[in-house]
Amino acid sequence: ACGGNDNADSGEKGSDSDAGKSDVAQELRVNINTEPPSLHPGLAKDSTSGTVLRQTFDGLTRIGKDGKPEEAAAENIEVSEDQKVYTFTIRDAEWSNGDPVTAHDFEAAWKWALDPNNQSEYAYQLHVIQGAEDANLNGGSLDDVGVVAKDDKTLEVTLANPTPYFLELTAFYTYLPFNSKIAEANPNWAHDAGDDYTSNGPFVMTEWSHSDKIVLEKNEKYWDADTVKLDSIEMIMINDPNTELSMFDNGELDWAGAPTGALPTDAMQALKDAGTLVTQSIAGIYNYKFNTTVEPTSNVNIRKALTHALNRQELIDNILQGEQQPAMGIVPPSMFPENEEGYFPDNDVETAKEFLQKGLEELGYSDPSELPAITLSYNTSEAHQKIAQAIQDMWVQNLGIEVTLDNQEWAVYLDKVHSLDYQVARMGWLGDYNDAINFLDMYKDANGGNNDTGWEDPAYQELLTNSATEADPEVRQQMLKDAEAIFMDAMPVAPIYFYTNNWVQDDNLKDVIVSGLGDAQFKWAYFE
Amino acid sequence: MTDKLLEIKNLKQHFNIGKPNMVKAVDGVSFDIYRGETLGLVGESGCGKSTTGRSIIRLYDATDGQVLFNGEDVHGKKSAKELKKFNRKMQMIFQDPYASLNPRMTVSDIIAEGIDIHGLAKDKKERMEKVYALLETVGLNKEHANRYPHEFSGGQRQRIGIARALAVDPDFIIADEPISALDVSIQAQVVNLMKKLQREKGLTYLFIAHDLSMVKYISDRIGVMYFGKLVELATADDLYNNPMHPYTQSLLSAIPLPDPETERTRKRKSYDPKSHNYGDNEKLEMREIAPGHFVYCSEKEEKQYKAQYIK
Amino acid sequence: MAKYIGKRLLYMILSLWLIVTATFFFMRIAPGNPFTSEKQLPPEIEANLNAHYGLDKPWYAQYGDYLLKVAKWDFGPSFKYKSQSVNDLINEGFPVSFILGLEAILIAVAFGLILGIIAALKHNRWQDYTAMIIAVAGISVPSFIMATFLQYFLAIKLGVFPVARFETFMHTVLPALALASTPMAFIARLTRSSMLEVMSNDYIKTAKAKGLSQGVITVKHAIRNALLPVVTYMGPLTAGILTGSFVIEKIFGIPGLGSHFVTSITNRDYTVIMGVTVFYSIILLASILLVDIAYGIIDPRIKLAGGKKGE
Amino acid sequence: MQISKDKFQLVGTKISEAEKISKPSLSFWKDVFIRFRKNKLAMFGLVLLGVLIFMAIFGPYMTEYDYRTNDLTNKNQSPSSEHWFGTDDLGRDVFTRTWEGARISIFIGAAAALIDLFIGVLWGGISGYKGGRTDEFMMRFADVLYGVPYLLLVILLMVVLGQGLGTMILAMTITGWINMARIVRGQVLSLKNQEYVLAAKTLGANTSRIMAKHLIPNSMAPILVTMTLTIPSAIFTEAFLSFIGLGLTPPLASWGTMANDGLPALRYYPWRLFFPAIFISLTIFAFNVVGDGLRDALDPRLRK
Amino acid sequence: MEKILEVKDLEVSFQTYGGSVKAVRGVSFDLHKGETLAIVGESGSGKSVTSQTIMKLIPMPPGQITGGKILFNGDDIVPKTDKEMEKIRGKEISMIFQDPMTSLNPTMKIGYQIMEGLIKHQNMSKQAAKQRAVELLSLVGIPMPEKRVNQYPHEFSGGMRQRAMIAIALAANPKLLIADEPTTALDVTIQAQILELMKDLQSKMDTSIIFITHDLGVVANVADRVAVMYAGQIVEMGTVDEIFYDPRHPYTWGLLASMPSVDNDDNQDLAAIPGTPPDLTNPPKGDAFAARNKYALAIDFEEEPPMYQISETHFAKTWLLHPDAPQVEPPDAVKKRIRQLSSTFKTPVLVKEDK
Ligand SMILES: Nc1ncnc2c1ncn2[C@@H]1O[C@H](COP(=O)(O)OP(=O)(O)OP(=O)(O)O)[C@@H](O)[C@H]1O
Ligand SMILES: Nc1ncnc2c1ncn2[C@@H]1O[C@H](COP(=O)(O)OP(=O)(O)OP(=O)(O)O)[C@@H](O)[C@H]1O
Ligand SMILES: [Mg+2]
Ligand SMILES: [Mg+2]
Repeated sequence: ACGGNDNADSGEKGSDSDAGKSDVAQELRVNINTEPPSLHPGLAKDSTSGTVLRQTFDGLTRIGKDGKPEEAAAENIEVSEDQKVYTFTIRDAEWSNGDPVTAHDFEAAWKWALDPNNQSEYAYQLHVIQGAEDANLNGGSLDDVGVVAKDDKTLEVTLANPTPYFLELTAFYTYLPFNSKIAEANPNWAHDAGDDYTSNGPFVMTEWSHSDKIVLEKNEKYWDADTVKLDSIEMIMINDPNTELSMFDNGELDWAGAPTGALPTDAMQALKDAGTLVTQSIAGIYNYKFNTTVEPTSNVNIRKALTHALNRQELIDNILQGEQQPAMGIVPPSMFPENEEGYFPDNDVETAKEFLQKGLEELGYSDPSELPAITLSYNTSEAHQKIAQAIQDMWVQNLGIEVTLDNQEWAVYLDKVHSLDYQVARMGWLGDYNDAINFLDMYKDANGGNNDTGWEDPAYQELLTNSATEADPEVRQQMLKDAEAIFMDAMPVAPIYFYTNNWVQDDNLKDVIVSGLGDAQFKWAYFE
Repeated sequence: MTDKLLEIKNLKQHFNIGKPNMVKAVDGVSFDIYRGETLGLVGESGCGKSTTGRSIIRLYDATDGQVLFNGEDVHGKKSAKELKKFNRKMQMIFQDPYASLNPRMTVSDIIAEGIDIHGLAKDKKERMEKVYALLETVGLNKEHANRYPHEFSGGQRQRIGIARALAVDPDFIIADEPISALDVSIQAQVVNLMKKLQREKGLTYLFIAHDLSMVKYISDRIGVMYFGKLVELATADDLYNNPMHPYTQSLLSAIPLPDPETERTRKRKSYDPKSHNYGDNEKLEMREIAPGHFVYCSEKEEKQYKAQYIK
Repeated sequence: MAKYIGKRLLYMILSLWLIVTATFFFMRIAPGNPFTSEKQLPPEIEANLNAHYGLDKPWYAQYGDYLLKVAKWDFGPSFKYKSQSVNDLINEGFPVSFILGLEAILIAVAFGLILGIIAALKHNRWQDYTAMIIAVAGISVPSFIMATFLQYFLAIKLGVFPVARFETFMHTVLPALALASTPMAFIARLTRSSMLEVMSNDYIKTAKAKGLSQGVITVKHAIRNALLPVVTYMGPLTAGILTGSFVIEKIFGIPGLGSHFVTSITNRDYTVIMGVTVFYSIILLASILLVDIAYGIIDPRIKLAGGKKGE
Repeated sequence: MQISKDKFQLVGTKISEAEKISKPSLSFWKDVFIRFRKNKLAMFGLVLLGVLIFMAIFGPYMTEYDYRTNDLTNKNQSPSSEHWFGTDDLGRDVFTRTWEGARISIFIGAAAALIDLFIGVLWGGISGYKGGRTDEFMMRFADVLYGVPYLLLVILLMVVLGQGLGTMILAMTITGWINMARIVRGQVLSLKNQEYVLAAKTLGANTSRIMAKHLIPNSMAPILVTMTLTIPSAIFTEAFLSFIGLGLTPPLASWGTMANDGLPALRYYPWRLFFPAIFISLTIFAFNVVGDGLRDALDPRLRK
Repeated sequence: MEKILEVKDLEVSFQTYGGSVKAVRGVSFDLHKGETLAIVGESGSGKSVTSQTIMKLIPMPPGQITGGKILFNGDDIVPKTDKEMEKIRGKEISMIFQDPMTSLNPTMKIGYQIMEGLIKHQNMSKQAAKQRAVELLSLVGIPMPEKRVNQYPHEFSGGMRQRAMIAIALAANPKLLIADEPTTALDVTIQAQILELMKDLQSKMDTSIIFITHDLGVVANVADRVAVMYAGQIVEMGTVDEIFYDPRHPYTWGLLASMPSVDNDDNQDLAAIPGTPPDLTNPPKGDAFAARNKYALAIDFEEEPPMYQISETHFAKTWLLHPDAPQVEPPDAVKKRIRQLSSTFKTPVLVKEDK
């Protein structure tokens, strides 16, 4: 906001809200790409909605500056011996309309999400709670769900299994509370900004003009209001990276790029040269899934050949240009630090050729040229297309095989991939919480929802099943590590790279916290 | 001359039906045309002559009435083949020469259109020969074949239209003021030609024109129209010698003569439809006041006309 | 006229029904559903959702329900945007697109006509060539490239206009220009060619003979007769532009209706797809009807009833 | 002035004399061709088109590069003696790709224009000429097709028919002809009551003849304009279809897809947009001046 | 008498791909105030082109005035621009076009087409102009003019359109009225009415009229003087009596002879002039009419005849008037007309060309 161009009107606003502070306008303008599909914590299921909710609501915990969950709406948290019962003491705090925030609000919000009548697509995030899955999916009673407000200030949560990442989950938007009084009176309370849209976070939403912008203002009733320095946040919805960057350059935005928006790839080089690009790893992976039920990708050696023949670093340096990390494992290094190195060297063409030879022999071909063309599928997007072209070229050049590209519209693509109607398909995965299970769980069952490869392995399944009940974090970590090793040996997916967030920001903007999962928080942000 | 080629029975053609600006362009006209004759049609401009012609050739769907051509109803449903046959038999020369010529076709293509449609020429050469012959017939020369309509003078355009109609060897031609745009010497050429064709091929004409001396010259019988109605019908000579209806009389009195002296001194008769003083329930219809001489009148007038009629 | 419009309205409803039906079934045949996502939902939740939105009912029941609701102008809730109904989406997006579209249409028509007219009047002179080059640029540079260009040069380089968003009039200039460029060029080309045609007609000569100036002749006599193709083109164009353009809205961050046409389909947001389709189709059909009515006004020779000769 | 007396003999008419002068008969098209040839700008357009087509055929072989091999370390090079038009974001030679793309784009443009022309003229012509219920039916059909969301149609086509040139052309023309049909219909409506059409009718001309000889030639001006406008829209529709996976599969290039890819790079690597865009414009320009020339040549009333 | 118009050696040609059509080849005549000059002649002989050139309305290109002068009130209008012509057209000179259908704007109401000139040149208000338009329509004999002003040309019959054209031209109260076959589509009664109307205007406003027609009866009625054109040239010119009672040019003879009269014998062919008019891209050497001329002399095929003067007002362009030429008998139909006119010179005089 200090770009100089727009001090005229922001100056006066700054002064009437808090005359004592420095005269820098504390008004943040960011782009959130699109209209958030829902700003109801129980209905939200996407990062845009999450970005808004994270600023307006306070969960039991909040991911702090150091990336660890810290107490937020809860002022005290006690965990039972078996790590299955959590008792939260709710802080004295108020909703933006003055109602007190109580443990009942949490209980109500969680149970609302679990109630099958309420179409919460993300309710499964709550399934770690005892009885939750049952109530949500199998007709169990909501009364049996392990969430009880003992009194206004005490919330007792019983989990199905020890869940080492549970406190992180309580910072996730599905775990946010809502003002149960209002929600009861008006089921559509979250449809618009207004009196009924009460929140308990650092900011309150004062304007929501659909598909255009959202305006948040500092919540004076927030328990930690002293920490909050921004007076307002204007979140506009521009779904074009070039426009976003242009507006930033023009001083019309204070932030361009991830996590709320995106940067155009063609600008990366220039931004890097200018030294303004900020890069931060996040827990997410871009990989190519193999369909293990059809030839030739059913052959593990072919899969390995394809995986080894990639020059990830070159791809990153020249195409992605966002300082991504080459992925030679499936779990991000933030969870498995060993994965900085991974299971095999990048760009190992020699080994790849050996694998290919072995694979070809097993399939009964004598020469790579005899191998039927491999179809590489991706969904409509410039970035995916570029990567696919580069990888196509690598496979062609390094292995001498034919590769054809197949581009599909998103929904059609998902349909194809989910029904194993492909050979090689790109797919990304972003962690919802900071735990390796996030990246391993989906490959447990061949017909599990997000497996898409047709691969399963009893040893792998057993490790994952046991890890769920393992209370010792060290042991559990090892189990997951072992599972990953099994996975990497079978290689039903070719990991390509771990995501990073790239952005540029106003020089004077400080303390915007972007977590390891790529979530932005403006609670602490301010302009110098 | 008893062979009826065309019978028109109570033909009506109204425009803009149901609207305030409805026009009864033709309002119940009946007459016959015999094979091989020329029926002249004269009348005040705007009285419905062209419309009559166009209804006869099916360019308009008649509002009411019948047109029988060779005993067949022209307006009845027809197959494409029948229609094509019919179109070869009956042709029209349009009043407005320029508008009726496609600006994007050369004269040879315009004239040859009928030849092409009906396959009247074996090959290109024969087709062009026919075109040249037709051009000559109407007093144009070969050189004109490759030009476009806009490059011609008004009279030349009219001749192109005539050549086009003649190209298909029709039995019956509706000639809507075919010569009014021509200079007299060409008029003479065209009229001579029409007569010659009539003699040689037994053509029948409905000849719409204003030039009464020419109409008289070419026609066997003449019909006089006034305001959508036929008011008098008689043989050419009879009509000139015994014009009965006051409108006919006024027409005849107005024929300009190519003689400056008589023109300076002549007296014209004017016609006022109110002069009839028809009563409310007088029945007006075509009545035969002498053999073959019909006048549109009331009973009272009929007697009067009969009395006036000079043998 | 009233009868004609009444008849057309009936046809409109019929067309609308066909569009709704086709879209409804096409949409359902297309792979994917509103709940398809990268992170697949547990099947139980999906079943729950389907039940909630009535997607578990047999297709004919869904179809019937939908038709009933459309008849009541209730398009239902959006699957994706939980806080808005489809009616809300349209009510909020359309005014924005409409303003922008109107501006674009005005620009396109005004400049297109002027360019076309100048080009025709100065046929084969430098003005003609200049207009041609502008038009070719407009045609060969599609709106999204034009938008990026305008944004880059006028907003970023020169800073004359804001980069994006929809707030003040200044914000609307660039998107409106980008939207207008192709139609403008198209209109210019159409106008030029039909003006050339018209200017070679005789009645232009008549107008000149009255001593009217070139300007008056152009405006009063020529344009109207040259307008037919432009008006034809305006029909679908109006519908397209007024309901917004996906790319332009994306590039300029405009909260219009246009983006819903594309995103609803990629989201398989059934109700939105249907809602915007119905809305768009109504505007489309209405503007086509207007075009047909305009035909009759522009050229009185065109009969609205579209058929019957001579009526 | 002295003239010998015997010149004043009476000799009378010599009709045959007048006839010698006729010139060889030219067909309409020959006539059009002659008129066209005299139009310098149109001839220039034709030559330009020829050059473009020549380059489309031979251009890709003029360099040592091919259109598909990546050279990531040489990405986004500006034009130089190495790479005449620079390189793209995968290090491919833009010159080679431009002419490779020309093949597709010119083909697609011409094919779509011709198909639209054919269907549109037929549909619009019949609809306008027949009028009444036929017109109503045909035009409402077009409306319905136009009303159904295009993207949805395309997705379905892709799902049902799969990717391929045929599908792409189908997708491109499935609604493309409607504009042409509307324009033609409008013209026909205003022309069909012209006297010369009536005259042809009385000669027994059937619908197809009236259409072919009278209505269409006299609607040529807007038809040609619409047709020259179909070409750019086809070129960009192809790019859109390719983008959503129905058209070309990368690394194949077309001008449209190259422009699409180059657009976001406008601020950084403008040549990636500039070259395909300029050739699209040149092609459109060529088609337009040829179209104009043809239009003028087809209108006998306009003379230089 | 004051000369309002002098046309001197006018030459007009059209560039076509088939060559240049020399439509007018050296036409000279003049016109006095209040006088009516009738132009008759072969169709295609350049009557319309000549008259349109006077208003500079021939399409340029392809048309081109290749030579000559047109003095209107002593002012040459050949070099005038379109802008300057606007002040003359529709005000000083107005014109009735030959082809009424295409000369009326099909998409404009008849009434408005009449009003336009009134509003422009006579500064009338819309209402006044409309009223005047109704008046004019009824003057030219169109019934129910109040209704007709609101109709479009295609709703008029041919004759009614022509009358609308006349109304447009008369609206201007011009000093010079060019009427190009104004009554061809009219029945004789209406024609008579129109001719009266024009004479009326003439006597009131002292208007001069150029009247192009094929109808010699009409010529006899309206003309003071007559010019006969053939193949782009005036071949004979004289007072109406001179042309009708003492024609000298064989083409004029042909014209007069080919008319039917009411008491003609219907079974005899009309005396047409045989052959076709010459091709003006390539006008024949000598006399253009020679090839069709029964009375052609050998020299006619070699040398263009000069203009001879027969009386103060009577000119003819034929070798037959040369002293060496043989005496020929005009056709019977013409012989019947011939009278001795008092003003005739004893022998024709060769007109010196002033070059
Ligand atoms: N635009 C043009 N292009 C070429 N030739 C033309 C053009 N306009 C007229 N002509 C030619 O000029 C000659 C004179 O034509 P004009 O219209 O003056 O004849 P006219 O005497 O008025 O005949 P009519 O009595 O038939 O109207 C004709 O031979 C005609 O073909
Ligand atoms: N398409 C039409 N719509 C409305 N009225 C029409 C139409 N065509 C002709 N009329 C009217 O019908 C009447 C008769 O017209 P028609 O053309 O038959 O006259 P006409 O006898 O041929 O006259 P003319 O000798 O002047 O050509 C006129 O009053 C005319 O205004
Ligand atoms: Mg008529
Ligand atoms: Mg003329």
